[in-house]
Amino acid sequence: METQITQLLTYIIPGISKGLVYALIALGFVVIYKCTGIFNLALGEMMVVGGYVLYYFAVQLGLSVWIALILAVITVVIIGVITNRLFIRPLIGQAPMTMVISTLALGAIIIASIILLWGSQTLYVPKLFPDGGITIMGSVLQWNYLGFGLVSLVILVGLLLFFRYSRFGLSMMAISEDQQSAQALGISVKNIIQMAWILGFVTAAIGGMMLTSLTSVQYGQSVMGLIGIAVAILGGLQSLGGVIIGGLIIGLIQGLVSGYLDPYMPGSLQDVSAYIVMMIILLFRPHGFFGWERIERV
Amino acid sequence: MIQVEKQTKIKVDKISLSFGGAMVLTDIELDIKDNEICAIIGPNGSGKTCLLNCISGFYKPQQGQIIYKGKNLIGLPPHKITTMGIGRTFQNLELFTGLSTLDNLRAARHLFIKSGLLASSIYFGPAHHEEIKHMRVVEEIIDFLEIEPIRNRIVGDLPYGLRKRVELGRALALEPEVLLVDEPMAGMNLEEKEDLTRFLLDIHMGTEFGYESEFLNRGVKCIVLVEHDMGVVMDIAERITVFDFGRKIAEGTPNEIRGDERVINAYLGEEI
Amino acid sequence: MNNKSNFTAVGEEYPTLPSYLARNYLIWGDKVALRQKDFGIWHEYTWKQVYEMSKNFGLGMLSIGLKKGDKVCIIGDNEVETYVAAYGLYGVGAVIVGIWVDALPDEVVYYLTDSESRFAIVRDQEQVDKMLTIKNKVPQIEKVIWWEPKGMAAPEYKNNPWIMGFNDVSELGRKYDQEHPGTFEECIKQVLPSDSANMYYTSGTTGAAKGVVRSHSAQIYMRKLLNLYYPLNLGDDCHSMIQFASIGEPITGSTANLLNGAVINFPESPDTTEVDLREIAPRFHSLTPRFYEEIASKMRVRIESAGALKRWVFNLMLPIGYKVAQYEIENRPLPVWWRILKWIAWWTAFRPNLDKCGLLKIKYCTNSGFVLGAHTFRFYRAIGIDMREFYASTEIPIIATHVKGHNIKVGSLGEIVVSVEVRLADNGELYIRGPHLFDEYYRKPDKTASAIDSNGWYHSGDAVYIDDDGYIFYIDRVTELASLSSGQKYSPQGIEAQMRFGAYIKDCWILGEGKDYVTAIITIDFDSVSKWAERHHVPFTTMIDLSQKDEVANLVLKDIIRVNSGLPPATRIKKFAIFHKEFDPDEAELTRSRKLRREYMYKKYKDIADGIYSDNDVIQVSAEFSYADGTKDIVTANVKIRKVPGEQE
Amino acid sequence: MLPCGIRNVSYADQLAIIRTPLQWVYLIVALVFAFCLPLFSNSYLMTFMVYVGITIISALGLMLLSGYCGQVSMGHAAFMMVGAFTTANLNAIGINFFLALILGALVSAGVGVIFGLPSGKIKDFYLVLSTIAAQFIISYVIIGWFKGDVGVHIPAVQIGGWTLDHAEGYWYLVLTVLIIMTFVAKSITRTKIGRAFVAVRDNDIAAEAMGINTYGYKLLAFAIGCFYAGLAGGLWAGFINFATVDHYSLVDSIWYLAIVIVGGVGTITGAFFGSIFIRGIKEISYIIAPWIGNMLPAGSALADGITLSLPYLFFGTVLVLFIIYEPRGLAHRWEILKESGRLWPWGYW
Repeated sequence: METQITQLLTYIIPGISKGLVYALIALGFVVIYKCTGIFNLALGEMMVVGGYVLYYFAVQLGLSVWIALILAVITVVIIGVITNRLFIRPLIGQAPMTMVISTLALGAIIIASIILLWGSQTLYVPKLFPDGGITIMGSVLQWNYLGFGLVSLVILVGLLLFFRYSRFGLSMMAISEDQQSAQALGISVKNIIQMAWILGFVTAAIGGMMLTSLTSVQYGQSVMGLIGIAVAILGGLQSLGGVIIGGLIIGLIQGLVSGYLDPYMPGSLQDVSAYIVMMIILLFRPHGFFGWERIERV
Repeated sequence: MIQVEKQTKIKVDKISLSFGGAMVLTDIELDIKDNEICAIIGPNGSGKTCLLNCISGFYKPQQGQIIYKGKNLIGLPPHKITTMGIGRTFQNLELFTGLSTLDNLRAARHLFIKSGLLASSIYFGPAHHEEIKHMRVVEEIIDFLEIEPIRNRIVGDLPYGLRKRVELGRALALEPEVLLVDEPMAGMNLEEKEDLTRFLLDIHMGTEFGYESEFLNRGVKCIVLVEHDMGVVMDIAERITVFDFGRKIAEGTPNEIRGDERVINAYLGEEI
Repeated sequence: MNNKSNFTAVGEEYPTLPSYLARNYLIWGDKVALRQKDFGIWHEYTWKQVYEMSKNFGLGMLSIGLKKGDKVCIIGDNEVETYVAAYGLYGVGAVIVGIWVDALPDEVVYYLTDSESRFAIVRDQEQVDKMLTIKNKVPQIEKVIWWEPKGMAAPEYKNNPWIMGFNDVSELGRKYDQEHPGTFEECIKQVLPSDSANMYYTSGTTGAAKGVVRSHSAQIYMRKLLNLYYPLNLGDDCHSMIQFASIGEPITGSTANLLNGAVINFPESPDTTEVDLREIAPRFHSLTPRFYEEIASKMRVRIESAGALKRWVFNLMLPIGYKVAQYEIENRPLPVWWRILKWIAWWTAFRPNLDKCGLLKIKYCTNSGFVLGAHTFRFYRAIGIDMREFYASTEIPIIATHVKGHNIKVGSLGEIVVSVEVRLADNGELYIRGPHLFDEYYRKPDKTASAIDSNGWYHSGDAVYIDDDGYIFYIDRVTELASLSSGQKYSPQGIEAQMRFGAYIKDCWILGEGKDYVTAIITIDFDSVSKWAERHHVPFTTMIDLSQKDEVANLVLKDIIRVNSGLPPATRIKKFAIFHKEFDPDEAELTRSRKLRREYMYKKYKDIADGIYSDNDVIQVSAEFSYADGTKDIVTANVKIRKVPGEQE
Repeated sequence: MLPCGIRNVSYADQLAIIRTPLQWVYLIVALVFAFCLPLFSNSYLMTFMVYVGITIISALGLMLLSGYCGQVSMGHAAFMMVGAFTTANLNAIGINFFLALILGALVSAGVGVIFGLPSGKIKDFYLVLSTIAAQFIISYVIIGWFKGDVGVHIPAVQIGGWTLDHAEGYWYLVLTVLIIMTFVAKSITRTKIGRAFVAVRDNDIAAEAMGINTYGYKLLAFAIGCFYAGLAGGLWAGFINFATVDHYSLVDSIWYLAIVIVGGVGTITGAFFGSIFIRGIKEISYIIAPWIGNMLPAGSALADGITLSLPYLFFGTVLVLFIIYEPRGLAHRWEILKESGRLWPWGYW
């Protein structure tokens, strides 16, 4: 009995904290979707970029991790501006589908440049938090996990408040409702889109830094970004808050699956579990938990 | 004019429709009779089009039922309803803008082309013969609507008036028993309006142009016309129903409607 | 009379048009006679079918009271029914009176009363309505027969005994035939060569229209003479867009169909003609300069708007074309290297070009009406079309023409055709005599007498000049010749024709009668000019605005200078104005055959006609202007008067 | 625009694709050339051609699914995987290759329908997601249960006594299949079903109003598209004598999507143009990557990265350039050229 709970915890806690990181990444996705109306399929690549940039500052330049982190964030902002100018600006007004495809192209180019700069081998980023942890009911809770959970939670809540109350947040809402009238209100759609894009990029990147510092950084991990999308879908694209719930659910499921199913299944089910969940959601509740479906006007 | 008996074709029975609290239609009761052009008029946003969308299955009223051929249409998917013989046009054109006029009409013949996947993928043989057969039908519709010059033009590039005409033709190609026409005159100049009126009347009476396709000669006996243009409605409709704020406020012959107080109020003394 | 031999050479085994119909039924039964585009595809009618249909219709007409020799008017574009009706009527010995589709009601009334028609065969609702509006003015019309069922289902037509459907008539005919078989064949035998076949109303450039009566033999001789110069074979495709109201119809249509077995093709609808013409690919065109000029400028505009490479190639090849054409015109053998160049030019530029405008299969083009501008003429010959002048009039449809294998004098009307005699009167008027001369002006003996003198000479009223090689040069109508105050004679129409050759010029009105110098009032071709304006970023709002732009003026000026270069200095254009609207037949500014109606124009636009000679350089012109939907209103515009540089007044 | 003087005297004429003798000549010449290709080309080129051929077959499927019916799929490679492994596994248990091939295609079609199910409720991006999910779930299942982890070997394909263990031989197999499948695709697009697809793509509301069961046709599109994919997958495995998950990754799915876009959405020719173009680019990047690598300082990250990154780089740039400058794809450009040629020497008609 005792052991079972400990076991459960060891699966749940990482699940939760991972979930929160996912939520962070998903937030980046949702922000961009709400403002530009496009699915940003380069999310994963943005995420990975975070990891590599962090690696650059922390390892290649050998700065202390937290300074590296800050520098990394700044760098990412710059990258965000550039990519926005190169890929998003020229395509504003295009059919949504073409925008999505162009994000694919963006992803490919990011990957290409990553490989050029850092090669293809796996790299290791120093841990942000000290090893070890506290022991609750016999199970050791890694500082890392707790830390990440906390950090992401803070950022998430911060951002949510920002969106709810700041001028930018409100005008962003306005745009997501109706571009024309937003423009009529004197909101510069271009700027908002740029802001959103950068924000999305940064949140995704931060998520990436954390994940990578948990494990390691390799461009192949960009597929994890898709989990972020799954989370977003689960939460519902119209709601920013939904991502937290979505993140937690996915995280928990992954944790539990890794614990209780993988031993008895070939392959690693925990990687796909997110997609299975997404599939189910798409089948039965496409607009997610907190989203709402549009009525087709004929 | 020989008198034909007018039994009910579609019975709209106390339907109510609301979008998230906003009542769009309330307790609409309406008998759409055979062998007549029945017009539905009313100010903008009075729910005329919504009713059509309910009949053709795009909206699902929360209450009431729509009886057609002894079946309740509510809940059936639109394509089923079309198959049952209810064709329609749309207020804001819903054409296959990427296709030519010809292909738009051919797409509408979908219901009547039987050849399945296998036949289609072999093409030569049954599928080919069917294509030929239906080309003739489509061409007759083109001839009827006098759109020969734009036969091979991409519909997306056509001027508004012609698009409307193509859409009417497309609805006609469904060989419907009931034809729902949604604001055909909107945004038309005088000439185009006259043409369309002529076409509608010809459709109703049935053409005598010596076409091969029976349904064109027979015509569509039951036409529901949602229209804003009073002049046209008064000219061609035999029975008029007036909507206002999602309620039916009057029903009767053109003359009765002209005199009706509530109608005049609804239109704020607009010239009727 | 050395012509007799020529007659016999021509031969006359079948004396009347219907007899040819019967012959074709026998010898070409299953060959295609007519081809009509309908429902998007071409439907073919064999001679058997055409004969049957004509028979039924003809007999149908008999059974509703038509008598031999009655006049029947036909109003409608050329379609299978038009020809079936015509052949049926020929068969039963009726006389066909053609009337232009766009004739105004009053004109129709005049034609019907003047020709004493008893029946009217019309195409569609529009024409039926026209007839209904004038019903009480034409009491002698017993029935109006329509063949296009569009819109005729309405009770007001159905229940009107005056109006009848084409098919119903044919149905009656079918019954009639069953009751008395062989009647139609009998009727055909009854028809005599001397009987009248057609009546054409000469467009009223001078006075009231006169009905020109032409007998069967006249029509047949006309075709046989044509065949000597423009033979057509069985199955050659023709496109007859000229209505029965004009002598052009038998030239391009019915007689070619009946005598030569050429296939007449009918487009789907007037709006699709341009497209359908490419599918028809006719072998023979006989048009007026106006049409040739329109086609030519169409080609030029579309090539102008093409990419650099296309333009470069075409403009590179065009000179070769001209050079080769020169050889042919002078009837000199073509040197080998020029043959090679010709071949290259043909395949790289001219063939594709002709392919686009549907002239690829053309054997010969004949131009009649009046002389085709030398530029246009050479242009056509250059791009590989055997263009030839063709001097004709309704009264005597073929007088002179260019002959293949002889040298071609550009600007002349060609040589006198066999079996036609001519004589020049003292005033330069041409007198003509020939087997295909018309019989009379219907019910106008005085007019007839003044036209055909006692010894059979027809006074053409054309001032011509015949050179030593026997080539005829057209000067103008004797009445139309204008002279400046200096007494210098000049031909307004000649200059106008030259002007119209310009790609951007639609019409031109030359003034100068009794004045010191010649001036021109020009209307631009809105389509091509507006395209040009877009390409050159010249902003404009309306036709009126566009017409007064200086850029446009310079565009037109090029053509004026071109034309001037070909004129004696005394009669050159010194001033011009670009008119703010196009001249329009519906406003009676042009005749149905699109000739200017000078007197009328002078009355209507007196202010500018005089103003252009005054010193003020802007003149306000107000004119009635009719929109597409028929509503009219008065449009006033300021028209700028411009001087032609380098021409002192 | 047909040459002047060609008339449709029947609707058969109007519907015919080939109207002039010249067009017949073109077609026959093209076919003869294709069949004689092995005679005058080395095995490297033939190998490339075989890949191109198979790619085209697969692309045709995606073209029908995404290009015509508008159901964008980013799991196309996964469906090829299904085909490949079904074929391989069945072949391994002794079923004739060709039978296995067909079965593989059918199975893949079935799987396609399953992952097409959400298309009833969801559109565009959402559907893309469900197909991405398909990509991962399928590969998971195959790795887990169908020897995906180790891969499956396929013995060289035999027709009668003839062993197709070389590109030249296999080319004929691929070519035949390609011709048949192209004909089928073309036929589908010019009949009822094709029109229904386009109707669903252009305007699903109108499609419903025309009595077209949109959901049904979406599923049908998935079935057909994935049938093509399965066929291609099987052929692929048969050619390299081995079925492995590595050849059918998400990246490959994206490549296929790129093929459709670069080729030209909604055109059969587009599948050809796209496949040849994209395959060509990949090949070129493989050829020049080491060459560039040698010019860079040996051992540096750049040097070893270039080989890997170049395809990505090309892919990204090409795709974005096409989306910005040629959004309607090569086929459209080709049509414009052809039309301009036919209009010679005119600018417009």
